[in-house]
Amino acid sequence: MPSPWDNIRDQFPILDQKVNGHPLVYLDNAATTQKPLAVTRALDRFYANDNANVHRGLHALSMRSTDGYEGARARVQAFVNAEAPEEIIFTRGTTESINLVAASWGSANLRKGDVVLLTEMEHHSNLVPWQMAAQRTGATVRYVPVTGDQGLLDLGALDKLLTPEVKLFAFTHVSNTLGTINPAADLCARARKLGIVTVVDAAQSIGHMPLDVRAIGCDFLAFSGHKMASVTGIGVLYGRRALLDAMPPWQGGGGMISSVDFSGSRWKPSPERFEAGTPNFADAIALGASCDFLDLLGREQIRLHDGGLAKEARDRLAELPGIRIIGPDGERGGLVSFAFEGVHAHDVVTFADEDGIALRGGHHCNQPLMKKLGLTSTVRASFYVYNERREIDALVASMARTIKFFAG
Amino acid sequence: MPSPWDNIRDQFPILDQKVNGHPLVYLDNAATTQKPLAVTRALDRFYANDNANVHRGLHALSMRSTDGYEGARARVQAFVNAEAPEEIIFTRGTTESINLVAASWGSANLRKGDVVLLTEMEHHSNLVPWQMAAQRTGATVRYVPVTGDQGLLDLGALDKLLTPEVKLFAFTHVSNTLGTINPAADLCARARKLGIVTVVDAAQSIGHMPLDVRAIGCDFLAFSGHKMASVTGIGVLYGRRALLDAMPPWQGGGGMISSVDFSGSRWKPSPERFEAGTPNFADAIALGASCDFLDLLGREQIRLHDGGLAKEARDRLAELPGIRIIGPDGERGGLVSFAFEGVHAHDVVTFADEDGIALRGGHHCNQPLMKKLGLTSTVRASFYVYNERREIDALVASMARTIKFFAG
Amino acid sequence: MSADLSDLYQNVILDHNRRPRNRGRIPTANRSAHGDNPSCGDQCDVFLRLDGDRIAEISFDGSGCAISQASASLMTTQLKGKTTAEAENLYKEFHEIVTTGKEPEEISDLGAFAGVHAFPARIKCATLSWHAALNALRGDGAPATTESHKD
Amino acid sequence: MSADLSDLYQNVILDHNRRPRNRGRIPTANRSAHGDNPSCGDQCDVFLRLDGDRIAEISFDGSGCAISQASASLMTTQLKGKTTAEAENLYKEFHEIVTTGKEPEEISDLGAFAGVHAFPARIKCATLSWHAALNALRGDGAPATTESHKD
Ligand SMILES: Cc1ncc(COP(=O)(O)O)c(C=O)c1O
Ligand SMILES: Cc1ncc(COP(=O)(O)O)c(C=O)c1O
Repeated sequence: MPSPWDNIRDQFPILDQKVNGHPLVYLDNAATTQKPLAVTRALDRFYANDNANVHRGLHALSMRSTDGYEGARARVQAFVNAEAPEEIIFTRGTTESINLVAASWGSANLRKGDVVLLTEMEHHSNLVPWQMAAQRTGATVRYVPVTGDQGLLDLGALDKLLTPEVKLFAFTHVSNTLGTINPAADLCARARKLGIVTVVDAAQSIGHMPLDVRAIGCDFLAFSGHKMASVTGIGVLYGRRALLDAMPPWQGGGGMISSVDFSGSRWKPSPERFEAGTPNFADAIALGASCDFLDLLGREQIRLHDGGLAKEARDRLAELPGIRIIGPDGERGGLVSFAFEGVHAHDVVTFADEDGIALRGGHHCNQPLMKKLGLTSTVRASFYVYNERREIDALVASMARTIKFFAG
Repeated sequence: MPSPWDNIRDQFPILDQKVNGHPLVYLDNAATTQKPLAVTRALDRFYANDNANVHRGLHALSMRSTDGYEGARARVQAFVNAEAPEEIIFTRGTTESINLVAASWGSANLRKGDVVLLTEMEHHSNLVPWQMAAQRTGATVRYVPVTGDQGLLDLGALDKLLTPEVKLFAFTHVSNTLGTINPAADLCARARKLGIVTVVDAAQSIGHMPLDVRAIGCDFLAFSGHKMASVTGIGVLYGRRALLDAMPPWQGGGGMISSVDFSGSRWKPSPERFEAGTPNFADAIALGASCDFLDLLGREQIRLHDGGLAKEARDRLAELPGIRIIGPDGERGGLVSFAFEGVHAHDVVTFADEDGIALRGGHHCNQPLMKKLGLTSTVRASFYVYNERREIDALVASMARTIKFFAG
Repeated sequence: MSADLSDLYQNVILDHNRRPRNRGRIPTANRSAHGDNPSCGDQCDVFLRLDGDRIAEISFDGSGCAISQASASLMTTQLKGKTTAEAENLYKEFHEIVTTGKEPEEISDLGAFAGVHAFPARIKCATLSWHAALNALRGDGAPATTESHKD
Repeated sequence: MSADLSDLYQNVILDHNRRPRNRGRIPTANRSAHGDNPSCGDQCDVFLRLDGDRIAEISFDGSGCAISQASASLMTTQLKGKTTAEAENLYKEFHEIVTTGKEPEEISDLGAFAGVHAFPARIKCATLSWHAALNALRGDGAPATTESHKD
């Protein structure tokens, strides 16, 4: 039987190009993934057949649009195994999802003296919104430490940090810099025992492995479409309904109010309460198509594929002179970060680009972690469903050439 | 010489379909417009060739993406004649743009006793965010009255309402219910004389007529891509740079901070300060293509076309028995709203849909205005560049059939 | 007119829409509830006088499309004299009719609403007044809104 | 290596990157400024001792790519002994070199940076230390950031 993996690169025409005379090797998937034809064509089909504003519309196109949009919500619900479609709020991406929780839940629940617990490995998008919420409310932010270059959470320290002042614990599922996969279900269970609300940043896990919000047991979970084979501009906040229904709206506007007069307004329940204005319904429909695409490949197979490539890249890079590899020796997400003695990450990335290889170099929106590791930047190679072993060969050869050049 | 208007419907394949056995007559453009191939193909091309995350990327695709995204910003800057690209902030749409100003400028500048002045014809998206900001800050919201079914602003009352407590005046450029075109430059001039900050909701004007922020003289201006021949999920906040640079960020996350450590953050200047997380760069590039498309048609010609159809529809509908037409007799934007004695708008829209005609019926996110006019809903027909005279014939015939049916 | 549309706007419905029964507020009401359909702007108030467990009098007021007005009017004629349990059962039947198009088991004017099922966006219009009535009966006086239950 | 890339990483640049001149903080500095390039994370501190209007001593410290480090190092060698006006002019020349690729009028090591113009994303790397130095000279001590000026 033919497998959807067989001709997978045919789904991604962008990969079939040369960069600086070399076949493109796209290893910047943790920043954003490429989009399969199955997704871009779903978007085209929508614009060519059904486009109209959703809700409140009684004509044929508007009903089709609404069905498509609400169908996408139900598709995402199934994809993460939420209990109800009302638990799925469409946002622009992970960052907006976390800001929504920090602003809405935060303003209603955080007080002076409260603590928001984060970890030292959070992306700025799961760090800055909490610092801002803390500043507004008088709460304090504390951090679960990361243990050295292995980049694991210090679980011993965690239990000491889970004090009664802690009202919320937000952590990343997979670190975008370290590749660490955090034990999300265990972390949520520890927090839940103490009545602490949990927020999981699933930006780097959602597209790469099976994910089930009920198995994880989190209260909120945030992710971006563009990192899971979908288009830019669409993302999701999952929230447990009981919490969502108790939260005040964040943005105001059309579609989220149940009645307005010149003196004030009443709100609709979730998800409408949190989706002010015309939603990005076309891209939500594309996100539904991405869910189909990933399920067809099989999310467990994706986990093995991406994690396998990352592990292999890690092991082969480790043989290079002067390299420092960050993150766990054991299981890791689909990425590997490293630094070379005496060569800055940006020079490495520029040299790799000459070889047609797309890498990311920098602080990866993770400055505090970088400081802790005594680094200003790393090089990161990150993998997705279309990457192949031979691309690791190209990566390792390019790195060897670069360090040789700078060693002079 | 061939005109881009000649075969304009070929740019919109969605129009070439039957609905309930009749050729589709799409007259719901004030809710959302259709997208020309020039725009959807620009989007496809981007995903098929250049897609990568913007900023911080040193590889070829990332540089192309960044150039495309910043190029779109410069394109929008030229489209509205802003002074600098830093004055263009990409958002999801009008609603998010207004929420940004209400949250950021509002929190920094509104105090107890201050007044936010709106008009009675504001869309919920330019009403609810201010009610929420007022509630947070202790400010009060006041409204410039609308004069009866003609739907003009009471300019005499305005001068009395522009008192020293007024800190901000937000108004719509074109009413989405009345079709009224407000004298934006004059309104801004009156406010500016008193040092009052102005916000213009350009959702219904940007795609339909020439628009120049410097000629209008506003401090902020908000619009949505999806109402100007572009895709969903992208919109713009224009802000005068001096104001933007003095405003605190709204959302926190990657891309908007200049440095972060575990204790706090420093912000980048505009526009980055207000674009937390991965922006919707692909749809921003599509928005740039829409600007090209509209400029090719000529915005003054679009104004004449859309306004002309609306005026003609108005005059012909006025002959139907029992009709009440809302909005000005004189110049109007590209839409007309009306109500029939004894027939509810939703029944009218359902009957029109049977004839393949897409209309909108309801309160149009304008409940307070509806109450004032003593209506619960109206039917709205709204026009765009691809609409034709014969579609007015179809509209009028369908309306005649419906009232006949309900008159029994 | 297509078969679907004439099923939606049946004579029974048009008649109730043109000449609504039991419209207005009954002065002796001891229960009432408000319902709204925020997406459409439809509004409906239901007033009733409960005598023991039986609906002695019932009326409605509000605004909305022909479907919602006719449904409210017909509902008042159907619920008058019923017990709370009977009313709940009648609503179940009505709900099935409007969502599936199935004709009622016994001949009843409720069957006029079977055509609604072909217009999913209008199901809310047909059920709004029923939600308000049930809320009034349950005595919790909570406003009914068609947004929090999916029909 | 392509012509473009070897133009970017010229020997002068590699040499300054490997053996930076005037690195570290001069204890007698009476002016200093900090610069950062938030998108890259590059950092640069410039210290100088101004004697009247003349730069008597100058040094830098910081971290970043080869281009930024070499540029800072070379800058210190170029600015030492210059007046404020001369420094401003030299920066104008340098800016033109890195943005257009035009060779300097007189033979100068600054010409080594002409290859940068083919890599627009790296222009910020080359100019960061210069911005910090000019801020230090202007004495406003404001941190320089490559985000607020477009290069
Ligand atoms: C006048 C006006 N303002 C604001 C909006 C809100 O725009 P959006 O829903 O795209 O945010 C609309 C359209 O719905 C409108 O017509
Ligand atoms: C772990 C993590 N969290 C959050 C984000 C932010 O996602 P977005 O930029 O799509 O909002 C990213 C990606 O940049 C990430 O890797």
